[in-house]
Amino acid sequence: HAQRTVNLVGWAIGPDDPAIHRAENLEAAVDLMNAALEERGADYRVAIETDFETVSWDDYRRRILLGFESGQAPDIIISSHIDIGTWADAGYIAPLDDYIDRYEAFGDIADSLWDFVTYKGSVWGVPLNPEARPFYFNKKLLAELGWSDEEIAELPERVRSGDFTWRDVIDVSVQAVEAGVVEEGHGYWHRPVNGPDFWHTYYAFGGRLQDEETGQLVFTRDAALGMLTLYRDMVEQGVLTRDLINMPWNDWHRAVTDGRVLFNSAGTWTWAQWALEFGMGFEAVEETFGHALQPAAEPGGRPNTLSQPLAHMLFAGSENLDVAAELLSYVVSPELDVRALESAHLPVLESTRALPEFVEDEFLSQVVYMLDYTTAQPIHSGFGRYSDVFFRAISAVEAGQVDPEEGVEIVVDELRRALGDEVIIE
Amino acid sequence: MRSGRPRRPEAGESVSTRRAGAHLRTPALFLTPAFVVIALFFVLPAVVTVFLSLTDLSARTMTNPTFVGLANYEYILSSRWTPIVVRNTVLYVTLTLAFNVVMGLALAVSTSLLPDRIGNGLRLLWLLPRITSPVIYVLIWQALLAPAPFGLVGNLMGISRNVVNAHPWPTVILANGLIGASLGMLIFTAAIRSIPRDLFHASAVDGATTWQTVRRVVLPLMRWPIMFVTAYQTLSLLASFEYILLLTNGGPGFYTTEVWSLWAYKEAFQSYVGNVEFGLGAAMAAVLVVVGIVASLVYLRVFRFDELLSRPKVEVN
Amino acid sequence: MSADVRNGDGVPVSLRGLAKRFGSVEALKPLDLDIAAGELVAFLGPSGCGKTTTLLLIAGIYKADEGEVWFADRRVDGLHPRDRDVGMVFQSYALYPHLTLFENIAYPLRLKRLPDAEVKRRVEQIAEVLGIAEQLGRRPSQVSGGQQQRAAIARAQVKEPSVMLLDEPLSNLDAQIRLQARGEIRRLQKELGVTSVLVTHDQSEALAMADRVAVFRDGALHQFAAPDELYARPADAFVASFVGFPPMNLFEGEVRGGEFLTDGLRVPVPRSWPEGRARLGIRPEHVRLEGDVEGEMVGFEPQGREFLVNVRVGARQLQVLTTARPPDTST
Amino acid sequence: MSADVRNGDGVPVSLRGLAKRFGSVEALKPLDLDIAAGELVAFLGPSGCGKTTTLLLIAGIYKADEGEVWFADRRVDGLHPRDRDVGMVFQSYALYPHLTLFENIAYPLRLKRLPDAEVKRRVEQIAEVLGIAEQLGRRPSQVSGGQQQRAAIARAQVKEPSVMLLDEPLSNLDAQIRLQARGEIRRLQKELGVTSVLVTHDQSEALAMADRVAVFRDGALHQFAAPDELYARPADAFVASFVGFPPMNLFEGEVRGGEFLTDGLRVPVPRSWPEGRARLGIRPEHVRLEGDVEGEMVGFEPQGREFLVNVRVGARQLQVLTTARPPDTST
Amino acid sequence: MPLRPRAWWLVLLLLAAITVPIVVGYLWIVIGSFNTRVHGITPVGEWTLENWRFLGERLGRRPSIWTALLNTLLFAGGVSLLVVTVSAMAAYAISRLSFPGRGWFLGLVLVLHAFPAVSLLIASYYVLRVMGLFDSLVGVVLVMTSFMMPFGIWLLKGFFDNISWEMEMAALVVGASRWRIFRTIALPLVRPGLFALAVFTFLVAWGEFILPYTFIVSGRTWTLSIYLQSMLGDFERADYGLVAAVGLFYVLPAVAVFLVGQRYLLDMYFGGSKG
Ligand SMILES: Nc1ncnc2c1ncn2[C@@H]1O[C@H](COP(=O)(O)OP(=O)(O)OP(=O)(O)O)[C@@H](O)[C@H]1O
Ligand SMILES: Nc1ncnc2c1ncn2[C@@H]1O[C@H](COP(=O)(O)OP(=O)(O)OP(=O)(O)O)[C@@H](O)[C@H]1O
Ligand SMILES: [Mg+2]
Ligand SMILES: [Mg+2]
Repeated sequence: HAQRTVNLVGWAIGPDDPAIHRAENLEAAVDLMNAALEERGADYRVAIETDFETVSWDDYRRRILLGFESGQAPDIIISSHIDIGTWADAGYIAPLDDYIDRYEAFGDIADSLWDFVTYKGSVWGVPLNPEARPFYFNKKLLAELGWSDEEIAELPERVRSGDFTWRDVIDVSVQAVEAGVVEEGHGYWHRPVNGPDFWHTYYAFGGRLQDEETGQLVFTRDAALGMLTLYRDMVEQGVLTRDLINMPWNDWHRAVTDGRVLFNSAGTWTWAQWALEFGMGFEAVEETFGHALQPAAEPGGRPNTLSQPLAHMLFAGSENLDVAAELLSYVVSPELDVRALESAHLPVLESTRALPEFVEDEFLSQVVYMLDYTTAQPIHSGFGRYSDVFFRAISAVEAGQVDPEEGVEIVVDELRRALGDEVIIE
Repeated sequence: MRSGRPRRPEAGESVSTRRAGAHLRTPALFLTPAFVVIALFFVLPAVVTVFLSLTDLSARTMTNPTFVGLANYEYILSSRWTPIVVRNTVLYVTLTLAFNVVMGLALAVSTSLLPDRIGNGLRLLWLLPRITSPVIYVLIWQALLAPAPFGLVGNLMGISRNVVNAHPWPTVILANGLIGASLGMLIFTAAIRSIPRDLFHASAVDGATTWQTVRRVVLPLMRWPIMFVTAYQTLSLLASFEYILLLTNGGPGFYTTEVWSLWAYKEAFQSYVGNVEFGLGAAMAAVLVVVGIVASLVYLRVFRFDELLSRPKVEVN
Repeated sequence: MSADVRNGDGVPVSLRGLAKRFGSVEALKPLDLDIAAGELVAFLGPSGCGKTTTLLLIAGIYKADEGEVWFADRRVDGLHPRDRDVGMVFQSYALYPHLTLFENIAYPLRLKRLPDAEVKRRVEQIAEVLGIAEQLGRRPSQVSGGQQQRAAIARAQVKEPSVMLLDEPLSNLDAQIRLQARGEIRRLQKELGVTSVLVTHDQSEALAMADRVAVFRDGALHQFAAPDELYARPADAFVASFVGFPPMNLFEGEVRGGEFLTDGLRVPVPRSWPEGRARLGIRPEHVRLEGDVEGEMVGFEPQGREFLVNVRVGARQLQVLTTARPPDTST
Repeated sequence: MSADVRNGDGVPVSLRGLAKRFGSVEALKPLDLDIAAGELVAFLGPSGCGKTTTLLLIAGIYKADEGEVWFADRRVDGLHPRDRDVGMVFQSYALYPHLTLFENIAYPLRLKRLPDAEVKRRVEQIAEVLGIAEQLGRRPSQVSGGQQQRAAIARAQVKEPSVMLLDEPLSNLDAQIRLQARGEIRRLQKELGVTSVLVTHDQSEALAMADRVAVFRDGALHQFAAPDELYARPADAFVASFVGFPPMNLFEGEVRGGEFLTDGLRVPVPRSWPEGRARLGIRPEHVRLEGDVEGEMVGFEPQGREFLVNVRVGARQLQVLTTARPPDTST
Repeated sequence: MPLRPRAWWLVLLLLAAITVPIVVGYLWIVIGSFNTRVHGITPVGEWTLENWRFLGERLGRRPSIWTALLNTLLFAGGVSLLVVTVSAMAAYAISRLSFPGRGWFLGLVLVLHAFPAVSLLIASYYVLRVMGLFDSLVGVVLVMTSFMMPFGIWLLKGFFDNISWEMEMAALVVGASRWRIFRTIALPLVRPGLFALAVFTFLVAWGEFILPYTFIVSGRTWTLSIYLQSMLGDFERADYGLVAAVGLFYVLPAVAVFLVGQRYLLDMYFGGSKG
């Protein structure tokens, strides 16, 4: 009897080798699904053509958008969960609620992750590759500063308990600079370009980004002021170099792996990067760096981290929506999910956490607790602008162009102008 | 000798009407491809852009944008950054242009004074920035300007800061200037080579040193090329932002080195999340188009480019 | 001499009230001119007098502002140049530098899409006639000026046009070759019987080659006559001074009692001449340095076999051509 | 005639073994030449013979490969052109297109940083002399060729150089203006007494203007003599054929028994000539169309006051210049 | 320039001095492609050929670099050919044909250059879509052509201006149409200009990234610029040694084209002739 082949197209994005599994898992899922189809005696088989993108997010999103618009978008798109807001609003992606119910495989996904892909009461994506963004400290430098091994070993716990705060980061850094352990401006480094890492600190200062009820964006003046003041103080006290913003990533990592920076905020994937790409090797990384949650703002405050998982989304205009959705149910199988480890991301399935590969990965099994402290960025189409304005303010404060108060006022102004009643200023 | 035979108007009539038709057919044939390209890829997009600028088109509303009138323009006007960005744009265009033209001239003249082989070699070196991919070119800059111990400049001058951040404007202008200089260099060199040898000989015999010949003969003769490069580069620079985007991304701080086209690009194309404001970006692009058109019209008049057109010596087509 | 032209393929050419202006410049004032079939007419005149303009009007490159051009009974103004059946040779030769002489000459035939064999036959034939058969494979830059000029003629001639237009075809040639080329062009033109117009500002060329010469100045025709008539009976002072080399001596004066009188100079003239103010022209070769006139030699130029002597007689200067070496040649 | 030059500001110029090659082309073979102070010497020769090269060597534009250039007792090779005190007029005039005629002429003076008033005085003076005072405010492209040429001379002359070099200054001019310009240049040169070298490939120009003429071919000097000597006693066949117009008739043949014999032609020659193979040159104007020789007229050209007739005698062609109109002028 | 000053080596010294930064920059990238770590321009890491492995193997899912090279050659070559063709025709008309509005047209062409290409991207997208050229190489080549056309017309107009009118007249009287003259006489005579424009356009198209990347969504036409960009995504992990090597590889063909085309580039004269 005649057998149809349903041809799907899937796009994924990520840095080469470590993330290639995002595309390869789609292909592997096709084999799983075809086996199941054969068993089931279905009259069709599935094929997929994947495109794995390694250029910038901007370019990737623009291409997707034009694809959506012209009807030439792929059936399955892997992108950041925060894209859901815009694309769902525009009707480009399909709600997945029915499918989530239909295939029990999805039930294995950790409950906390569904929040990331839920927007306006519907689920729009199947999450993958969540991560945590740890606060790293250089153990060797701390030792140089006179910290005992115990003191160093206790640090993550002190952070977790809210005992070691951002203010302490400044104090220790100032000591380190004074003691000549690190150069001036090399006490604490955040990421050099715009990105999600700033929000955990904003949250730490009590900031809110989105109103649960209305879905509107929220800007918390005090939190922003606290955060900007923190950075201003860091720059003024020689903890954070005022040239940090716009530094090429390469130089950033080089400085960190050369042991010239005491504290930094980065991601779980950075761990592998330092070991492999910056030539340290896992052993040296292990010896050099310790990781903790991002500190709290006040003693006793809640430390946190931030996660920005990716999501599989389905093009609403796809002719094979059902087949594509079914394929996703095969992607969420533990043997595929576990490949997230390759890029130092965390698995999404509960059952994957039991697999030996995961248990044997010391680093990831050590940081997985962070998911309990995780925060997320809002799913809102105005958030890009919001984030841009805020980042510019950070840059301006660190460069000494404005003081934190002015910075906050400018942000408020800009947000009102750009987003109108889509943003609540509190 | 006059024949005195009366003219035959009928013949003349029919002949001249046929001629008039044929007369325009040939230019039309030659210009059609250019016209099609212009219509499809300049006029139409410009019109579409103006139209889009009156809508709230964004990634979210792409399927059903709504008409918002001049709201986007009001938004631009009401922005506190508009004056700064305008000032930046003027600064960027004039300084880079000046660097381009002066450096282009200096390079063209000086390489022309050297033996051909050496001159060609130097010109190739100066062309390298233009033919190198922008990302690589910026990579080089960042590398050389990085803080010690990575950056050469930092190492040599003992600056521990990242020079791009410490001196954003000189960096932006130099980085763009080096690229633009090569266009001027090529065109000016070609212009120098087209000056008859006799003029150089005459000038030498008249008692001029090489420098005097350059100043009194060569430079004045480069009027057209200089004007062309000035006009062309002004427009190129108005629309260019790639290197600023990669070098400073408009920073550091609030809009320190942000120029209009970069602003427009960011509004229309760059966003941390999926939503981008095409409508607003289109309004900004439309402003740029208008500025560019005005600038080129001014150049056309001031530089009297119409003098470059001479009456064709063949009157039939 | 216009009597003995052969009526080959040539057609009579008739210009009727032909005129052309460029902006405010009247390049050609309304001109009537009839050229017989097979005749070679020279347009002679100083630079800027409208010779080329007239030629280009005939060829159809310029559009006339007024007037008509007739080739026999065909009115051609209004026709595209390619429909007029003319051949043209330019001062610069205008050979195509990227083509060999063969392809240059073949160009008009290729346009007619003649078969290759036919093209080859005709190009080789005309090249043979003009003595450039050996050079056909070369580019214009690889042959001498004289050969280029012949190639240009060949190209104009190869499609056997009924009218041939030559714009200063010889002026870029060295003096030695020029002489030879004159003869060749004249011979070819006679052989083929093609009606020809030759533009030149060199009076010796016009006189040597043309059946009739049209003398222009400032866009107006001054005289149209056979060479010997032009030389012997110039229509006006301009023609008199322009034709003949070294130029004629011209004096303003008065005819009285069988003599022409001007400052310090008196010349006997036929009694029949009317008395009163007049202009007298004397050719330098008709003056002999003898007799009782007192003069001072103010200039002296050896011309090879002759000497051109500038003599001041009273307030007048007189140019004299003589074979005798003057007694003292110091200024 | 070189005897009567005035010793004005001119200096004697002496070339000693001067030579120049471009790659494999020997543009100038080692040349010795002495030019007297105030003398006007013409360099004559066909295109590419090295005339311009020699001039540019004297000016200092080219560096000599060998040899020396002396201006009086100053050795100048090795000096920059600006230190040689020469003026030069180029064939293309090389006027600066962006400057008015005034500024063109003033250019050498401005370079010397003369005060404005002095510049104005001197420019206007020389412009007056050369008759271009009216045009001083115009650009080169706005004046006629003749005026451009005069401006070029003025520019070369204004700084009163001790040596003046003129590279075909007349070749771009119309025949009529050329004649006038010859006289002007000659007059100016004599007045100022500046040592001058005039390059030309027009023998009539060289003969008419120069005190002495140097005839070149292929980078080598063939003869250096006064014009009449050059005409009357050419040093070799090349000079003989190159000097004189129409060119001399040259025959290969044999002298035997007081006669020169060649195909179908016998010419009586002085008994004193040695017997054997020889070449005989006869100028066209020295042949008379009379006597018992049988010939066929194969070409005929009116030249205004004379006729150039091409006669075939046996296998030879002979050019004859005659004032008599031949009996039948049809070919 | 004739009349080289005696002190030309001084000029050379000066020029060399200001050229040092460029040389140093490219030295850095050359060293960087062969060494694991560079401080300033001093290699402090190990020497390696590892960064050049892309010559022999495929990196990740990218095609072979040679495929990308071939695509880029085709793309740049195609754009170059089209720009030359369209510009030559228009420039010929402006320079040589008599029709009303010639000056206006030349002005218009300069004005066109004022249209900021990238800002019109979205608008161009709509146009391409309406024409059915979105997602096709043809569309991208056309848009690219339109960017380079103003330059091309100005450049070639100057060249056509310099063709002797007599050559054109000579062809006209022997029966050629203007189109025929254009093809058989004018184009060959401005060949240096065509080459100059072709080389220049080629070099520009060689570096183009945004257009081919954005306007071709299904499947992928890998050009070298996309290949290079794909190694530089914003994932904090660019392998700079590899990027340097690819960057060098990328610039080499352009250098070769420049070297071959330099003598034409140095003949592109924008004075135009008057008269
Ligand atoms: N295309 C043109 N545009 C404007 N003026 C022109 C044009 N062609 C000729 N003229 C003017 O018309 C007049 C006659 O020019 P034409 O070329 O016919 O002279 P000519 O007799 O051929 O001169 P020459 O001997 O210098 O070639 C001149 O004043 C010239 O400047
Ligand atoms: N700069 C140069 N480079 C190479 N060869 C040259 C150069 N200048 C002249 N020549 C060659 O040297 C020879 C003599 O040239 P020159 O210009 O002196 O001749 P000329 O007598 O002035 O000729 P013309 O009458 O054509 O001006 C020629 O063969 C020429 O090709
Ligand atoms: Mg003319
Ligand atoms: Mg010469």
